Amino acid sequence: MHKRITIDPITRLEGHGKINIFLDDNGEVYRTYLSVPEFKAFEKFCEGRLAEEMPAITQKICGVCPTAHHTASSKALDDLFSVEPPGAAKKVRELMYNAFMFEDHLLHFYFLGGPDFIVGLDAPKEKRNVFGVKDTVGVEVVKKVIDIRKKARGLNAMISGSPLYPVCGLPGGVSRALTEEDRIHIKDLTKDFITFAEFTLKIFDDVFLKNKENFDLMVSDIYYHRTYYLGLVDENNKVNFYDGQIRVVGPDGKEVMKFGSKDYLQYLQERVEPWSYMKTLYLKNIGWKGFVDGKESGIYRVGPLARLNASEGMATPLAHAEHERMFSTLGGKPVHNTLAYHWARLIEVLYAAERMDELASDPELTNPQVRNIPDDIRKEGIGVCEAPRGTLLHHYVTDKKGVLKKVNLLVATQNNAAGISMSIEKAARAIIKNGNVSEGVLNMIEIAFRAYDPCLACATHILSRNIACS
Amino acid sequence: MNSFEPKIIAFLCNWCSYECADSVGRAQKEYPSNLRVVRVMCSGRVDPQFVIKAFKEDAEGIMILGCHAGECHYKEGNYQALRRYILLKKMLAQFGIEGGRLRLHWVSASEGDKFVTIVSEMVRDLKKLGPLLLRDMER
Amino acid sequence: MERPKIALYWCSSCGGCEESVLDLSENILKITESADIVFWPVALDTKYEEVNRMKDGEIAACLINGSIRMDEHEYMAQLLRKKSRIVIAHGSCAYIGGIYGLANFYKREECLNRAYKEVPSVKNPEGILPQAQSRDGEVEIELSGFHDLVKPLNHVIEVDYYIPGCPPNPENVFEAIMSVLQNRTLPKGNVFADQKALCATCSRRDTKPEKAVIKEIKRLHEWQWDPEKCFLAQDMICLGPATRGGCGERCIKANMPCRGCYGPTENIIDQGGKFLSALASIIDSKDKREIEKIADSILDMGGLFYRYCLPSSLLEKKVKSLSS
Amino acid sequence: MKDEKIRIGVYICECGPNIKEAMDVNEIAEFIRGFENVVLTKPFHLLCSEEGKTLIEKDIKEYQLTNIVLAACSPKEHEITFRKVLRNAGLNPFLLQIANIREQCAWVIKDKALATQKAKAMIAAAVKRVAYHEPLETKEIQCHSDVLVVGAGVAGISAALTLAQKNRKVYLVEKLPCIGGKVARYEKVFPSLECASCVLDPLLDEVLHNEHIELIAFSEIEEVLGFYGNFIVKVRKKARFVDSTTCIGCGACSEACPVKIKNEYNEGLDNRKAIYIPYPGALPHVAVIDGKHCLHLQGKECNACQDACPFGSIRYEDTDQIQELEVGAIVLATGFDIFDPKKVSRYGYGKIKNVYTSLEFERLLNSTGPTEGKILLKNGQPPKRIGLIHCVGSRTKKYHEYCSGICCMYSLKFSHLIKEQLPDSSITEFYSDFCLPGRESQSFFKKLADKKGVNFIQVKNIDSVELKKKDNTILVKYRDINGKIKGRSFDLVILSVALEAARNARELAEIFDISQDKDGFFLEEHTNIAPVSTSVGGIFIAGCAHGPKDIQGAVAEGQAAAGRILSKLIPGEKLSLEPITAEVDEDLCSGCKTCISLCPYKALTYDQKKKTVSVNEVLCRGCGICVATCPGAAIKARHFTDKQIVAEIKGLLQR
Repeated sequence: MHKRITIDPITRLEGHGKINIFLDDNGEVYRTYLSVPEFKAFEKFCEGRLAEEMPAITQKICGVCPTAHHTASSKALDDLFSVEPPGAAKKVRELMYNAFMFEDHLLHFYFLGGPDFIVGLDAPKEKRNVFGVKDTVGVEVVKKVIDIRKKARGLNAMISGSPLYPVCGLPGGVSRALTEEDRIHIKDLTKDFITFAEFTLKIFDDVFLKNKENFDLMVSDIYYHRTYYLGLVDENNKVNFYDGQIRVVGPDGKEVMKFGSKDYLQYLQERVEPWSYMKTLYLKNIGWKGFVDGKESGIYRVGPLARLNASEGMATPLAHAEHERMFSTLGGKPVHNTLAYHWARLIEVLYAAERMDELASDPELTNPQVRNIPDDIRKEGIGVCEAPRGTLLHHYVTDKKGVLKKVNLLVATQNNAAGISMSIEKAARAIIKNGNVSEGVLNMIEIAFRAYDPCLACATHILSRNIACS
Repeated sequence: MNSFEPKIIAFLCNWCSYECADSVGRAQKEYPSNLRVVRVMCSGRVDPQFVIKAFKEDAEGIMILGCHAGECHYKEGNYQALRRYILLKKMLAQFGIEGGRLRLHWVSASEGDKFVTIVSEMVRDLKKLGPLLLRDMER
Repeated sequence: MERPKIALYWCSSCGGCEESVLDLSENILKITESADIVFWPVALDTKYEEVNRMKDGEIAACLINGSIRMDEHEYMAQLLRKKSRIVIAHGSCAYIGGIYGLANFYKREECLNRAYKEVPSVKNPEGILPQAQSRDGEVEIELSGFHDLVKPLNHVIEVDYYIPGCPPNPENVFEAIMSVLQNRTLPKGNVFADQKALCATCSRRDTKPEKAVIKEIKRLHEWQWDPEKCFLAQDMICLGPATRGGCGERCIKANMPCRGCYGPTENIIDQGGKFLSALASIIDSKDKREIEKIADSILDMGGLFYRYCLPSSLLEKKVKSLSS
Repeated sequence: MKDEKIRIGVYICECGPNIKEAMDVNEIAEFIRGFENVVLTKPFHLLCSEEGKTLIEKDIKEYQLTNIVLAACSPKEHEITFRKVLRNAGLNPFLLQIANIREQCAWVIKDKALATQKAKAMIAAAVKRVAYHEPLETKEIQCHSDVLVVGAGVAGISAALTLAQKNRKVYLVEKLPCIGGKVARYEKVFPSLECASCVLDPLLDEVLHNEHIELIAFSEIEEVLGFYGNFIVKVRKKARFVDSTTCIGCGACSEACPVKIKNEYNEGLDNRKAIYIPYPGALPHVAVIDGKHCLHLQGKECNACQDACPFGSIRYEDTDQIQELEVGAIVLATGFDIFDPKKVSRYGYGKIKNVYTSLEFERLLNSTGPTEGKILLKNGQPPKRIGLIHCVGSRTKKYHEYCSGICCMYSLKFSHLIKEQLPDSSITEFYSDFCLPGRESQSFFKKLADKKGVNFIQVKNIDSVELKKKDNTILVKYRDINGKIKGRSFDLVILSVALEAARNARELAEIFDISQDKDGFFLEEHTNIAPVSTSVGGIFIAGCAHGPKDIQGAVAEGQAAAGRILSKLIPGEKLSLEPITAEVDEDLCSGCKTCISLCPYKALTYDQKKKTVSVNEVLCRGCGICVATCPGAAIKARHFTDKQIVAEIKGLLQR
């Protein structure tokens, strides 16, 4: 008979989750299970809906990364109605998108994953949260965080209606053009954003690099997996959130494949297990070898660290410099240390701020022509973008009137599910020794998945998986 | 299935169809007892919410009877009934409610025989359709 | 005296309602000055068994968002009802069922099959579906059960107040929380939003003529509309007239029509049915065939008119009839 | 809805054997006894008997009943009766609900068990519904005894004068600047051949000076709202550009006016000026400016009339005015127009010189006309040979199938008058049939037939008559009674054209919401027994607007309409308003305006200040269309509220 320890619910992440840990008689980890009790059936209930309504419907998959779904959906509609948005529309979309990335990544650092390190791993659980952060770094910092977040949300509201759920996405563009005074206002904001991004990286410095305990943890083998990495890159193989080719590098950092979203079915595959609501994504032509890492296993990871690993740097100067610093500090590409996700995330925050600043300086941004009206329905459309937590793909099939017949969604966290599961498993084995499962110990297991900033509301399917004993 | 007796809610306008039902009564013409009448001043008063509510309350069929075109006591209330009926019927199909369960007819006060036929036909058709299982998937 | 305790929980939810709390910005600090947040999975490390250990009625107010679809949701809703003096349905999913409620147009099995067997990216030769109970080697793994229907919160527990919106307007959230902290007595079922429909505050209302009639319905992708003019006056579906105000006209400001996330106004029995009635009434034709033609131009009425409220609507779901 | 305050009494009428034998009344009573809020349930053999009514009244007091349900015959039979019973017992009459278990159950279901079952459901519904009933007050408003008469021709004038005799305030609205209609432009009238103005002028004069008659000339009706006893009418008073209080009609202005336009008052036979008096002796005798043609008003440099006017009566700045009238009844006497013979090329009208319509010839005969009453050809010579063609536009499938009725008489009148003026002339009347009903018509005909030089030619078919220009004369070709084609030449030909519905009849019918017959004449309520009333209560019709007729007929109808009004519309009488009306909840109305255009009675208006819609309870008739429409459920239909109807549905369907 096995002793069961449960962490229910797992906390400081987006969505529901529960970890079951079974110990054998010696108090060693026998098996661990992460389960997500969620299933919302979007793939089904979107059938019968009107295509043009999809950006506003599918974004409700996730209230934390709605803009990602809204954007992937809008792009799928561009494809479905075979209409190219005007330049200004693309820029408005990208601006909105980076504002969202900026704000969402910061949320994770200050509210969700960061507190473990900012407040300290040994801090009492009551303190391991944003309110603890307030007491550690001071209320002024938190007020600043709140203020910056408010500004970023305000920017989104200005562009897309709601600070949370954008509604401006349409096939062939956006519903509202930006005015010159909007642009000037945005330009003011982006200055603050860049400053705050750099400020946050300083906090990261103090918390991770200057703090030996945390740094050792980051580079320790407990949170380490040699996997493939996948992410969108622009024509120069630089990280891009809004558009580009999907690039995959191997555990050795070399490019192994590069493809357009339309071909996703040739490269990516999902599997279902009897005990699992979860569909596990893996690289189709490498194949499924179980929950193991290494070159032979099709398991890949996505999200901030993966994007940096899968690219050749950032498209903006400050972010690129920080990118260089990270890889030199952690021993070159690719970096396999899961906790480095925190660092990569903040580099993306800086990139997002810089990119917003570029766009805000672009005269085309305020061109009133923000829509092209489609005259055709191709009956199939695919859209992709980089959600904060990884690559996101929407695939629609409609009838000739544009009524949805079939919907398929590959959601960021699904890509990482295998990785997350391995991380929990590995951490559990390393940390739980002869039955010692103090609260602190269990949290050490939770930080394994928090690094990924998983969005289990997005991965709208239960995942409950078994790791075979090795 | 023949033991099944469908319940029909009929919305009758005060001026033509309700009058007609009364005259059928005075003439003592027999018609199926499945009909349950709601009197409204005008078929234009019939709110689609009432129809949906009636289905919710286990009516198997619903009938809206109004004055003939051009004879509405309130000029054009019967056209409102027609417009709502057409949209509602189409939407109810999406909810799995067959078209045959919602009907609209123009009946003048003098068309007693037509009234009897309409009712009898609907009862006959509803027996074929059977009950609406609104509570089939509660859990 | 002891500081009041506040709890926040999510059922079948997207996290947007959590964000609506974070969007209180500095007001969050105002709340935590006078109250303790004791349970909030997204931000705090409190676990279920700790909630279980709380005394009945120990929590002053619990905001529950999300609709009810899994066993776990129902269980937690009931648990929190026991532990809380006031329960507030937070957001459209808890209030009227929300967008996931559109799944009520399909059967449970159809939903599972689509996701696990039919999508083109999945490889599932044995046609495996997730099980509530499954055995793996020597251990039993339980999975929270997946219900037949999506339900609003008040179908499974008694609810005191409601905050509409997808997402709710932070002002409404703040007002709700403060009203509890200040022990304001409100009528049961109080809704924290406007009483009138959206049109009352819509910047485009005055552009709507007294006689707006519709010959056809235009869809979003088909044309570029006047960004100042009432959508209904431009032959477009806008649920504003049948939808409670209070959202801050977010969609309208972004030049998009209302989709009804704030739910119906007080006296409406069925939001979709009521809107259909209004829309039908302004169709500009007396000819059966022409009206039918216009009706045919309105695709997916169910999905448009019940976008957020299907589970709390009269019919709640697709009806099964013997003939179907 | 359980509510201690609600105490319902349920009475099941056995209606003698009618209901009793069709169902198990006691079983039903048992079933109902168990219901929420029901304090007593009584079967009774005949509720509408005095005994039954007293019983209910007694119970209401004794058991403090608050709501009553009757299971009995159709509410259309006795609802009023029993509402009275409630009132007598001190209950609001609307706290009653009747389950129609006789017409809709006992009499149409033979199977006793089924009838019993249905009756249960019907009564259950009534019980559930009545719990939601609200007391309604029947408001009363003063009815207006003033009357609007539209059209100041003989018919309208007769109506106005008759009403004025009883001191009724009459608003007499006339489209033209002058009154008297067509008759005022005739020389003499048949059969007496009296001079028309001698007959008419005293009447016109009285109209102008009667203190009870307010003449609103040169004006048209824009909108009519409301119903019998309470019409609200918008009148557009067209700008006259002349101050009618100071103008004495001296004509100095017309003298000075440089503009010449065809004179429609002489059927275009001569010209008038842009400022003019329609014809000498037109009443009121006041000038009017024709804005379309006046140079000044068209922005040109001309003040001729203003300079010429000795009384400074010219008002270029004048504009149309809207006057709102509140009246209790309306008489429509809007007259007719004549058939346009240009539609029939055979008659060559408009092409051949000296071919006239009857109305043109009336002007030729008239001392105030273009020739001051002399019958002259265009060349100034008197005609020797004159032809009259009957039935032009009448009695033919192609145009009007009806007989205009008066053409024969006025044709004969013409012949009489021609003979008086030109004794040596020869006159020929081409007819297919004569229509000469009435006491004096035959002798009128005989007198003429005896005169020499007057011929009557019966043609086979009036459509066979054809006019051709032959040198300086007009050749009339026709088929005689034997079908032979023949011809005769004339110097002057008169076309006895049909009377037809006025050109603006359709427009008026829409404004007043009354029906027209297939030819466009206003339709009476009943041909034989209600000839001057219409389908709309309070709106009456008189004169040729209602069909072709002679002066005598028109006057009779005008006086008849007045009589109908005087007998029903008594000053000081109250009108009770429909209590079952719509009610807007201003706290819920979002001002989306969806309802406004849907009201059949224009009872809904948008309040720009409050930004909400409000109901005019005088106009609302409680159809409930707006209630079902209101997307915000902000409108309530009194006595047919959503709550009441939903409760009824629940009751009807409960197992």
